[in-house]
Amino acid sequence: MIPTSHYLFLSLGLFTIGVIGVVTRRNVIIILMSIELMLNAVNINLVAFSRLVGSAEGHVFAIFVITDAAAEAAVGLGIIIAFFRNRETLLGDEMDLLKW
Amino acid sequence: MLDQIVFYFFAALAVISALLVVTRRNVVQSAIFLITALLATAGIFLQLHAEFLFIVQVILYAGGIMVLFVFVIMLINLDVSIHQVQFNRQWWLGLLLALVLGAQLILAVALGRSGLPLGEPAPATALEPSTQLVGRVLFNEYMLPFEIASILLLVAMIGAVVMAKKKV
Amino acid sequence: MQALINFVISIWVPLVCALVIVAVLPLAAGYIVLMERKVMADMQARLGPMRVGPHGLLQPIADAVKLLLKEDIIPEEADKGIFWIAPLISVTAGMLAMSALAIGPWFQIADLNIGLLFVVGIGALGIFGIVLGGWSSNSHYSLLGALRSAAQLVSYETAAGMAIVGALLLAGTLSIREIIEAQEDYRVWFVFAAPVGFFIYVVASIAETNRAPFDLPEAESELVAGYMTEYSGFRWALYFLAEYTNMVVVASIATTLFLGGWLRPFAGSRAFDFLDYLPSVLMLGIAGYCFYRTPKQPVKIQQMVLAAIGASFILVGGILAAPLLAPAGSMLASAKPGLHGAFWFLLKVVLYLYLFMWLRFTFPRYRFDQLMRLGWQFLIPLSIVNVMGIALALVLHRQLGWSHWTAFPLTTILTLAVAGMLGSAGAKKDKEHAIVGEEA
Amino acid sequence: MADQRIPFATHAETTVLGADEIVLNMGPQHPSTHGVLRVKLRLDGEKVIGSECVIGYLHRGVEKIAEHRTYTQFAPYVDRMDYVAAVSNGLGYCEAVEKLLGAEAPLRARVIRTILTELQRIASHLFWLGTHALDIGALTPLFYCLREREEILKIFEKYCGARLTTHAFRIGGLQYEAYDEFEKDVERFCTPFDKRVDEYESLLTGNRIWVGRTKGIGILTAKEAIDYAASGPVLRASGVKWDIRKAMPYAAYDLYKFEIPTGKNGDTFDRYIVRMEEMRQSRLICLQAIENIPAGPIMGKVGKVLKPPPGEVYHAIEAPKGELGYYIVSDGTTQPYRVRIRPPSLINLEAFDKMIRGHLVADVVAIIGTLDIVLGEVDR
Repeated sequence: MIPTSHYLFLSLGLFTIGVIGVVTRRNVIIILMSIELMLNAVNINLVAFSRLVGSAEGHVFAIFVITDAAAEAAVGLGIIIAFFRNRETLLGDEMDLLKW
Repeated sequence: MLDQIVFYFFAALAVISALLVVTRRNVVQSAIFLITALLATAGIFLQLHAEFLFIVQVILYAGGIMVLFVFVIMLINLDVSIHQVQFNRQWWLGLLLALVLGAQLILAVALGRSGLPLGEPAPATALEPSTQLVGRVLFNEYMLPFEIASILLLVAMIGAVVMAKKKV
Repeated sequence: MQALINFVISIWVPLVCALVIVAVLPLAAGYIVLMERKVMADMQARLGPMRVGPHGLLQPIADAVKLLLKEDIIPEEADKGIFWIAPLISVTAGMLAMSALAIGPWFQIADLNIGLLFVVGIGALGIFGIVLGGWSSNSHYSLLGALRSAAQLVSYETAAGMAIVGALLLAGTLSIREIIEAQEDYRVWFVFAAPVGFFIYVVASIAETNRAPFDLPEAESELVAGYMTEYSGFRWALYFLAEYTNMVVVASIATTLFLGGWLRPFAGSRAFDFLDYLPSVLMLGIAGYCFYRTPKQPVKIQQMVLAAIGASFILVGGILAAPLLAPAGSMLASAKPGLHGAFWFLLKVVLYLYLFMWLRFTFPRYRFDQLMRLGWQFLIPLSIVNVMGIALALVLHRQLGWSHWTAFPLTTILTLAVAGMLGSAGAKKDKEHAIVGEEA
Repeated sequence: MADQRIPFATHAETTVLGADEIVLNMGPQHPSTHGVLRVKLRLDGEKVIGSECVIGYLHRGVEKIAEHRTYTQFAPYVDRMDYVAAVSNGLGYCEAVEKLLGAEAPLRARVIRTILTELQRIASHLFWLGTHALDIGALTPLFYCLREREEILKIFEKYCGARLTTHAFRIGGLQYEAYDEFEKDVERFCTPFDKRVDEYESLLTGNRIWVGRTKGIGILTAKEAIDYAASGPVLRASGVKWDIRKAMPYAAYDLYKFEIPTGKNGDTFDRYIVRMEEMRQSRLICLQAIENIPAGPIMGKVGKVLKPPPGEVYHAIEAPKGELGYYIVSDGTTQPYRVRIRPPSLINLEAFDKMIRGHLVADVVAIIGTLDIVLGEVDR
């Protein structure tokens, strides 16, 4: 049916698109969303390999990745709200001060 | 046959939505397409017989994280940001480097074919991890990482609360 | 060729079921609305809809026609695409969730091994329809309603999820069929094994479906109509449909998890076998009432409609009675679990919905901070304690060999004690809050 | 505070002031501002830090109209002020003009006036209870309340032909004699009515949500209430035992025994309890009054054309909403020189800003409801 490499290609396609989003966009929320996209691409890989190898460990790692993504989204959005409150902007390239 | 239709449909949906996520001007639309991409990924999980992961993806990613995203987007006034320049100054360099990275990854997969049976479909006898199996592995072999993950979530929760509080 | 036939067969049954759901659900939702209006009228010393059809029985159809024909207004400043698609998201999520539910052992589209999680998870996606609809309307009332809705759903989803976990611990499976079979094996519905969990689920499910007393997202005295403020015509009807679909979904989850699904009351004991006749008797009773009312209808056509309805109830009663009257072992007799299961399931769902309506017309509305406090400071801790209590009971029962009758009541009492503590602590906080409000 | 005027809300009805402050415009077309009240709220998140009521959307110049009508012609206009309690309005006006004329209505007329006014008080409180409960989200009490109110309106209809704007009284007495079954109708309404009030209380008083929504909300201390010149149940809920029916008896109130219910904390819950108790007391007054309606004429000697001597008079009655006062200046002609009306709703509404500060947006509707305002009266 579907060769494992197709999953890998899909995954790397999504990953690359995520990278493009992170390095080219200015809006921090979209950057954060692109990161989610990258994490998601990794999950496809993990699950596809898990099926290839025949063990549940890929699934377990995918769950950890999702956990991580949740934590990252929560903190990231918290930072964005704090940032927006102080600077009234959402542009990533204006985030150029380490301390306000 | 059905398998292939499902896979290629969801794969195309995921890629197209992902492209729209990084190119849309309006953040809300980006978020909608990200949700679509995540749901398409969930569909691929289902096609891979990872049912538990499918539902985790739907509940946690689409139902939890993305609600948070949409919530924050709506809290923050967006009218200004739509009219700003969307891509930063080094966008061409970034794009170039990202494409190079993509090419490298393709190369890696191509080279990896020799070591692993990537070209063929997964063996039909491959086990189909059920919810029970995932649970068993998660709570036996990966008990410590699981606990660490829960502490990570706790820390993230506290961090998010502190960050988002009005006056620190 | 053979493969093709197999393919078609494996797919057409679910497909037909799905079509039935899509076709019947709007009608069912319409009649739930009628039921709600009748219940409301009854509680408020009124008659409710009486004009369209005998006793207003055709009102849902008239309403549907009216809503279809109404102009679909899209505000000038709205984000058109999202405004257009948002109600569809809500409805789709609700209907998808229906697909994994089992209305009796016969009527189920797919028995997934993650069945219940699927229902809960997909159902929760409906929130995007609400949030996006509220946002795209470009109106403050809509946006506030949408934000409230999102916050409320996320908060109460946690409590509902933990309540479900409690029952799942008892069942030991996620498959809907196996959950109900587990209740058959236990000889007791989970509502009696985990009453606190059921209570938490009732409260949380009301909050999740945005029903009174938790209907803040659409509180008409504060936010006009919440996220639906700018919607009209059929798009508005879709939101309504989504809301009622969600009600059916949560009622079905509660029925499956706590109320024994399609099981008859006292399914295990033969002494209560006479209950098998209840479905047919009930149907015949309704038919009898229809015929009793028929001569009192003012118009000939209404008399005919009512008589037809009575006749169809007799027919349904006959179908339900047939397996009982047929000789044992015949094919007809073996149809009993399927038909009667569907009856009991639907009866329980309707009773659960009646509970929703009863609460709606009795209680005033919570304030948003009170709602959040109830969710986070009472229900969520209580649901965690509830899970621990059920786990403790299972340990006592399975590892230490205690009987059901001691283990479960004991842990229930423990959980209730914790609930009392939480409640009194919450009351104290309420008082403090009131004083703060006074100073400010 | 007057020095912190809130800027008008913009087209989008909301203005971002500071980082977290917004102005939210409630009304004039909002389901729970009881008509056309417009409230501009200054919000910090969901917390109200300031408010301003914009009134006048229903202004019809009632006071000005009075200057171009004869005393008799003006009487129906006052019914349109507090249209939920038209009988009380009419009573106040008729008695004020009688005072100006130096005439008094005969005892029989005064007793019937008392009965009708107390029934009107019950009707007004019932309507308040229903809408107030509806604002807070309880749907059902409204219909029960309207059911009882309907019976009162039926009595009015039988008496004078109108249900809402009754114009039941005339200057100098009554135009219509009480109809034959008047006492019986009133009795039939009053006898089971206390059970009905208990029924409403069983729906609301003990309900945790209701208590949570009303206790501690919109507190007005006794001193503040007096400072704001609040009157009626709003004043009494703050613990001030002041009721014009007792303090300066008019009509036939001095003949009957009744209590003045008062509250302690002056919060929304106390105002609710006070009004519930007032309904019971009004019922008692009605029952006492119908026992013995004295015989006699129903119209005093005031003449066909009313020409009061030059002078001025202030007469206040205890309307359902509070002190309803008429200040009438006569220049000796058939038309009043000036009529100034003290509407209880308007004066009670002044305290709104004090009551709402520090509470949440959802409490706005509770507090507007508890003030029991009628915009027809606020704007006149």
